[in-house]
Amino acid sequence: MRYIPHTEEDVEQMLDAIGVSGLDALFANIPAKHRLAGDLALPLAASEQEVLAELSELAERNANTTTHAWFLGAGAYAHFIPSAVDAVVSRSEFYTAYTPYQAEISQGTLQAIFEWQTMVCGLTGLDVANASMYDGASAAAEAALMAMRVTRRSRVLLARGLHPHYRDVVRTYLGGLRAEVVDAPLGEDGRTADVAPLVDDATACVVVQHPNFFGSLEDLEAASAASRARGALLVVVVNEPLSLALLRPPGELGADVVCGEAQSFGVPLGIGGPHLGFLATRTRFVRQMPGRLVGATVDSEGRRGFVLTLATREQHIRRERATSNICTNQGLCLLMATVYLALLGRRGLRRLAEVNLAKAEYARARVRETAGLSLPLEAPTFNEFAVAVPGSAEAALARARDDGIVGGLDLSTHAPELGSAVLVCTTELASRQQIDRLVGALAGGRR
Amino acid sequence: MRYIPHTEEDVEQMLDAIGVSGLDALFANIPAKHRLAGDLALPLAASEQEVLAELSELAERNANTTTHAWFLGAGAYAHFIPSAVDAVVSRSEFYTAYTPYQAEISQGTLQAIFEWQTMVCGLTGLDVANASMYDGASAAAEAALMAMRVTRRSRVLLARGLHPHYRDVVRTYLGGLRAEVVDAPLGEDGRTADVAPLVDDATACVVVQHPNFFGSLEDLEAASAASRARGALLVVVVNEPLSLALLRPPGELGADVVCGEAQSFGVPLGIGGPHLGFLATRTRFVRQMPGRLVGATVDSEGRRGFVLTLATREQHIRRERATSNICTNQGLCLLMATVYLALLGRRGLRRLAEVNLAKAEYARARVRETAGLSLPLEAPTFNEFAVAVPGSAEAALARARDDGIVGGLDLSTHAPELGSAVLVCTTELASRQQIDRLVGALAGGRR
Amino acid sequence: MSGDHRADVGNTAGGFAYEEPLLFERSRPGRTGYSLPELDVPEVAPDDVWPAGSVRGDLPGLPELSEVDVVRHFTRLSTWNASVDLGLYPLGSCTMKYNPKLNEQVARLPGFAAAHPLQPTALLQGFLQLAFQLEQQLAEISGMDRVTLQPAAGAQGELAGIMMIRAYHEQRGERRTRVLIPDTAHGTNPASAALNGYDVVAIPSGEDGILHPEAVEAAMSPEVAALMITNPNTLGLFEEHIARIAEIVHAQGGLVYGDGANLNALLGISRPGDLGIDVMHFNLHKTFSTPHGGGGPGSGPVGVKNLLAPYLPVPVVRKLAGDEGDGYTLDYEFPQSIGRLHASFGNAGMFIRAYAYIRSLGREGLRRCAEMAVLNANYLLARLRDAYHVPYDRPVMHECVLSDHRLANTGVTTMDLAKRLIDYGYHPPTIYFPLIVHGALMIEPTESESLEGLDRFADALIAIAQEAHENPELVRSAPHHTRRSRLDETRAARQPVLRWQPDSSS
Amino acid sequence: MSGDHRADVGNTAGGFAYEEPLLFERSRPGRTGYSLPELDVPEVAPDDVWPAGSVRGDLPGLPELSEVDVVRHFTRLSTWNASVDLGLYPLGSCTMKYNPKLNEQVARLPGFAAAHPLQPTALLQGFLQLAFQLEQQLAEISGMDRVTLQPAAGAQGELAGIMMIRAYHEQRGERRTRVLIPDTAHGTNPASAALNGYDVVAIPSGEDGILHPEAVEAAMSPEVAALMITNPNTLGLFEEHIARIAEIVHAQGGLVYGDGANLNALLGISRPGDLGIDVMHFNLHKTFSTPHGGGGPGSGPVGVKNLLAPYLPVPVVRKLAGDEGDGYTLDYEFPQSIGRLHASFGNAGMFIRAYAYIRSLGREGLRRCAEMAVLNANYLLARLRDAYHVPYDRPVMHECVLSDHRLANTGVTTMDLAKRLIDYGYHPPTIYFPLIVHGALMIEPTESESLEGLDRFADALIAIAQEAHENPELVRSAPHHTRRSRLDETRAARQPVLRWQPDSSS
Ligand SMILES: Cc1ncc(COP(=O)(O)O)c(C=O)c1O
Ligand SMILES: Cc1ncc(COP(=O)(O)O)c(C=O)c1O
Repeated sequence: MRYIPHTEEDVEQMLDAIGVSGLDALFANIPAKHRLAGDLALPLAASEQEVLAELSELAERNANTTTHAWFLGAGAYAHFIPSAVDAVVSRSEFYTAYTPYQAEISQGTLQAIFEWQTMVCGLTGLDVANASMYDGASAAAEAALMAMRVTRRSRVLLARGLHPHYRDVVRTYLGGLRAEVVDAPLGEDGRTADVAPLVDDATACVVVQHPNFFGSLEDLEAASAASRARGALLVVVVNEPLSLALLRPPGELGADVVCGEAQSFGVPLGIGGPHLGFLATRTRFVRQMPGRLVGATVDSEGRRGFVLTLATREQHIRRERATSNICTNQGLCLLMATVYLALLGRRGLRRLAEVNLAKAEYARARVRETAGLSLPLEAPTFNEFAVAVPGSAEAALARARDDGIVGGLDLSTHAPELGSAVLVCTTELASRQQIDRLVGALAGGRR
Repeated sequence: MRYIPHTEEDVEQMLDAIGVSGLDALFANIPAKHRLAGDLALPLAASEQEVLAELSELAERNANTTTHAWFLGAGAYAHFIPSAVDAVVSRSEFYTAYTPYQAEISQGTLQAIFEWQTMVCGLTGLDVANASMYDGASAAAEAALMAMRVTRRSRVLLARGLHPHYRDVVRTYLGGLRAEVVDAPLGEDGRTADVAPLVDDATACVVVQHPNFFGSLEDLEAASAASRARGALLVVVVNEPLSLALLRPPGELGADVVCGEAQSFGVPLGIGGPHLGFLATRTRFVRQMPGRLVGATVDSEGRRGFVLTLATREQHIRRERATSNICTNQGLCLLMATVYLALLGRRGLRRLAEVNLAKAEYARARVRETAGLSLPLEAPTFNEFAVAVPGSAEAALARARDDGIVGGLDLSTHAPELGSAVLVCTTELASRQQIDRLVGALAGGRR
Repeated sequence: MSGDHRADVGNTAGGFAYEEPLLFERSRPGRTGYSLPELDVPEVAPDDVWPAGSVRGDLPGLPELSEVDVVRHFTRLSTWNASVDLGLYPLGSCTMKYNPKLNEQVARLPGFAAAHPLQPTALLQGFLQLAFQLEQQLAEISGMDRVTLQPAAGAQGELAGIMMIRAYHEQRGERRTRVLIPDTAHGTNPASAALNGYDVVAIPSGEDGILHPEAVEAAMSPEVAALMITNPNTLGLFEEHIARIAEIVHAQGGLVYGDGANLNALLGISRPGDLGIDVMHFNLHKTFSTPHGGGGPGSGPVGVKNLLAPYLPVPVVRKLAGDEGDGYTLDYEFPQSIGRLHASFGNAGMFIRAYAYIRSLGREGLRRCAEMAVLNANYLLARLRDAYHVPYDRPVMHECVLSDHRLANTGVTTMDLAKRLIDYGYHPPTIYFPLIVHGALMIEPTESESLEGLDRFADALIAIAQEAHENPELVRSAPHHTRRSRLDETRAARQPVLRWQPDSSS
Repeated sequence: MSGDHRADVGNTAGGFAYEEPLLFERSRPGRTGYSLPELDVPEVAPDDVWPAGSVRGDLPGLPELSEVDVVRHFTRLSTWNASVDLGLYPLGSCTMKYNPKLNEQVARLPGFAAAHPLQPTALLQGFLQLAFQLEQQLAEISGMDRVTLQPAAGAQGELAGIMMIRAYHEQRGERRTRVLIPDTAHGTNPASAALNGYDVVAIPSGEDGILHPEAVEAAMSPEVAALMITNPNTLGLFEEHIARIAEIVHAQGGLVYGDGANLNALLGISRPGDLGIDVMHFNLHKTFSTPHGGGGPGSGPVGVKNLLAPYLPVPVVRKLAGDEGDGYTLDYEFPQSIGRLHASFGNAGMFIRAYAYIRSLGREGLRRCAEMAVLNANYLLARLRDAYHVPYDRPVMHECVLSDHRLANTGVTTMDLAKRLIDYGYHPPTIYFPLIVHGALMIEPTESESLEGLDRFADALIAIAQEAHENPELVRSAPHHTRRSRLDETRAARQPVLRWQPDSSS
């Protein structure tokens, strides 16, 4: 067994030292009736060569951004990842380390987290960010729970523009608590309709996504005013954080919590995970925050160093009174994002966002001018938008597929009111020529 | 420019410090007439995304062991490489370091080289091995040069069984010196015919490959006796060193120098390079050896450490009197091989050799029993052998290719005397089923 | 280093660390490590397409560096970490085993790394097959009937499990309010129960460190929805009365949740599903070798008995049968499902690694893994028994727990021992957990460690015990060899500095 | 570390190194880090198919370890190295620039890494196109007419170049016997000439560090086959008289070989081919960013003017034209070729990296690269001029050379300075080369270094110069922070221990 060093001599010697007769004796405390009689019904060990072959064959059977032109986003975005990102996260000092509880021997991980926290604060316009959540969906759920703790209220308003899977997860998380979850409808133009009428004194928070699931930019100031008026918090969920390089930070617009998914920042699509949930808020709510926090301090000689801090919020200290049950988080994905943002930098990220916007605007223009296609929603967008197609969305996407294109998400289940529509995302990976091909395929025109 | 940190402000500040007006001034010493007038006729900078796309497209157009069943060896062998090998050589402390001239800050590289030297000694049965040569061919040439220095003779006997490219390289290297290069013919059975008649008192060395180019195991004792009788050295070239896990070490059989190619030990095929030349000899010849050597020593506190040593043989000290002009060698490939051998270990390597032998014997048996195919050479072999095919070798290989198989090397140019023959290699990557398909294709049978 | 009495201890020698400031302190306006293709569509100014006031001004908090500076920054940071690839990392309860390089390679194949969770199932067959097979493998290993891979980590698995238990009870019209949890339990257990609105009732362990039927009997009632039990428990002891305990809970309509964090000890030896466990989570990042990544990501699949199957999270991967043709599909139609826990399928990248691991070990390897993990823990216990107090001195499973009892008079604490171990070149064990052991040192070597490696580690701990008596100050002021000496955690909490700011003193 | 006056110098802080013995000392019979599929063909005993006495007994020199022990072994070893990714590595003449990660990624694509040199050209078109285009790019950059990629490193490139020069002369029935080489030349120059059977004649450099026409004139004769010249030379100076010198050599039928190791300084600025150079080599591992790999592999393509084209090594990559169709092929039919230098095409993996680099920089980036490299070298010279003696104090190109002249009375040598730099967290510059400078310190920062990085490095060198005067012993006994202190090279050479042996004291 290549992963296990023990030779038979080693085993003998160790059994002697322990003072037992054989390996079975080590399991003497397990009542005989609880021991597995035979072998597990699993195959025998496979060699490295065979395992690689088997997994390569399985991988071959998944379409991906290297085999198809890609316009599918809807919460997981196909962005280019510089090689340096994987080079750094492949440093085994990072990926084979545990949570940095022992600060003196974990400064590398700790400093990187502190850098991430700083970046998230800058992007969101808030004061404090944690060291990751499982994903955007659970981050949204944790934000709702946090708002309930802060306001001591139990009514949560979820915008229809929040990613349907996120909505599901929030409901699941709140399922065990006496909480009321209410929908805030989507307006004609693809933005959340005025929420003011729906917010009441029992409302803990209003949760809106920005840009929302349909790609529309929300009116955060309105949502914030409505929430504030009734003492509710405004939770803004972002699952395409690249947009924050151009958009005014939600924190500036009245958001009390900004959370979501940061996969766009150098984390591979990876069939949906591991991705990178994030959560930021205002200083005054820090003690109600879920998740780990890294803080700066000094060592016994006064030199700056970093440690996990404010742990009294966490399960390993507070147990049933903790702000969350999260323990293992998405540390390595946080590192990917930190390296990614460091590489792009202030200007690089902003330029990348401009490029994504330009691609989308080009695609929207082509859609507008193409017979059979239209834009069902008028709200402004960033790099994603709905396209109404002739016939069924399924058929339209099939046409695209025949041309080697994964054309977007079929919206018919998520938003029947839009008729046959496809949610299309254009990132820097989409070339003009590919966009033209997509438009042609969706319209059903011959190429 | 992502690889160059200078901002315009940096440049200004530095120019000031230097005391020159502009960048051009830095090149004032280059006479105007020697300055390039316009721009280089090269494309503009391409983004990382574009370069990756371009190189991926080029790579796609090369068949390789992941796209075809593989039976082509002839000096470069398709062996499975455990993932841990690349994980280790991807440590930038190894691959972004220079030659370990500054021992105190290069102990990692130095200890690994010392470990490699030890492994090569064990495999070859000799006392001292160097820290790599460019490849097996130049290693053979350096061995011939070394023999000429040792014997002060200038006649070199090259067995026809030496890889034709190696033979070319030896001739090229010796071209500038008053040296005589003579061929030693191949015997009927695929082994070098008795060399005794060809060795004379002017002969510096006899160079034989083992297993030879045709896969045949040579009779080293005979070659050694013949050389010794006239005071010539026996140089044994090995380009499938995996065979040494089963074969009696050439050093035990009278070889004075054993050199060749160690690509088989965890170095990717990589279209022929970088590969890993090696060279080992007896202690008494060490001062005539080419290439770097690492030795053990102690530091000022008596702790064991390693340094480059016996450098008085080398160009940076000896200049025109050096034993070779080699400077940069194949260091990182040496590391790959050291990691590879450490992973397989004593038993693993031997077992792997047995598997290669078993696959070859199975294939040879299938060839024998297949109408239209035969084994033109009777000599014993390891994992490679010639197969006589019906019609032209080219056509036979084309049939294999149609079945997704790279079937081996067309021998018609290298050994016309064999008629239409293909040099076939079977490693652990070749499954029984693939071997059966190959045999079928070479014989021209339908599958 | 000559004259430095602190050098060359344990398996370390003198050395140095490269300093490196924060990214923001290295930043210079105008630098970048990135490049983009020429824009092949018309430029668009956000102001022209967005409502007034939507566009942000400056982008604070992002640095500007060249690629070489970024790579050096993080390469240097990495050298400040301890890691499994550098040495023994005996964190109790964390199962810091070797993370095979093969797993890292296969997880990076474009067919996995560059595929999208929402692409049509027809274009995702390879992954769906892998997920389906992994579920079956985990079910077989654990003796459960069904498995969901969705939870992103153990704690989310606990949450999912408790939610299914709640759904199960509600389905029967019962509103149970309590969850029983032994005092040795990991913090996530009570936290997960509470997050589900349950009141947590702590059950005391017996003298012998394990749970006794009487204790459960006493606390059990129709109010109790479930008992959460970790087996082997966090003292490394097998819960010998598990079956009887399960009977007691079941007798009053409660269910038993099994925390599978310590499953490594039982692989191929004993199956929770055969011991009365109704639902449990797995930590792929512990038992199944996926890397811990400096805090994550992990993966916390949950296995259930058939009685809980209707409540599994959606979507569920199903193998097509009969005239549906071959292949796999995703089912959403489970009216009683607790719903979704993750935006996609969970931490899919970890499924791939765990699958590669299970295939690599095979049934015999998995059993060997448990045997060697238990052998290693017991061997360490034997080596350390004389130097350290062993609160529950009996044969252990995969880990052993020591206490600081014998150091009482030295003024040296468990924390000091931990920090001093760093000077010896070892990451410290888990400390001060489980809570019921005073100054606990919880040591889990895992099967990855060789006999010699264990001996060197034991020698270090024994040497430190001696130092604690002969030179306590040396231990109390440890670590001495690290780039930073002991860090002031109190200050960090009292005056939180949680991000860098241009002016910030930090 | 408090009380340790040697800690926290330069950009380093205290730290420790993990110790690690030799693989052989870790070995235990029966361990392995490898596995093989079940054999699917009949077992064969070598004794049954091979002549008696062909089979070896034991396999000494190979250790036995598990995968985790192997990975830890080499991971620990790696931490004992300095590297470009950890910091400035200012080795003069070696151009230790940043090695882009993109290059490493593309070189590992299976279409490159898993392809075979002898597969039919029809199945190798992607590579042949890349090789062809790289040859053209190098020709354009250097101003040469044709390029061969075959030489595995610079020294083999020199060998190839001199061979072509010999072939050229022999072709005209001339047997020239001498090669002129300036005294500043790198050791490989004379070694390569000698390996070709030429007598080497050293030419003295002028007072100003460059070669003067008179000196060449004086040594030039019909016996001289060639002059080998490095430009910029190893003092970092541009050979201003290069054109005149070339004329002198050409006038008597000789040819001029250009050592391109320092080409980084001229990219897009000046082309050797326009300065009278007839043949030159490139070091892809210097100028074109391929990693040095701890000593190699490198790649040393050679560019020639048309007059030497007939002698290029075979095979030659040719673009098909006309009715041959598209694509590329390999030509072998060059009767006057010097033949082969490599078993295959050379170090192909480096072609891929260099190609990716040239595409990434583009024409403007290449020029920027030369400009910043020269700017950096001159900036360092400006910063260091006061603290160190500058033997040839004039504007330099890509590197600058200092001497130990000012330290004469301190007893501190250049070697000591180099070792002390290690304590400051820097790899030392090239030392004692070029030979004509006493106690030379040859510093090449490359364009990869930022202004602040250069300042920190200059501060370190200045601080050390001061230490040399105020506390010479501290410098003489350096390094103090490394896992090993100064190593005894004399002992290593006097009592060579070149491999591990079971009994060996080493
Ligand atoms: C016993 C036990 N239960 C549960 C958990 C929580 O698992 P995770 O960290 O994957 O959320 C852990 C992890 O430390 C644990 O040790
Ligand atoms: C000036 C000069 N010439 C030639 C060489 C030899 O090149 P290589 O090491 O690639 O053989 C070097 C390398 O150090 C050099 O600096």
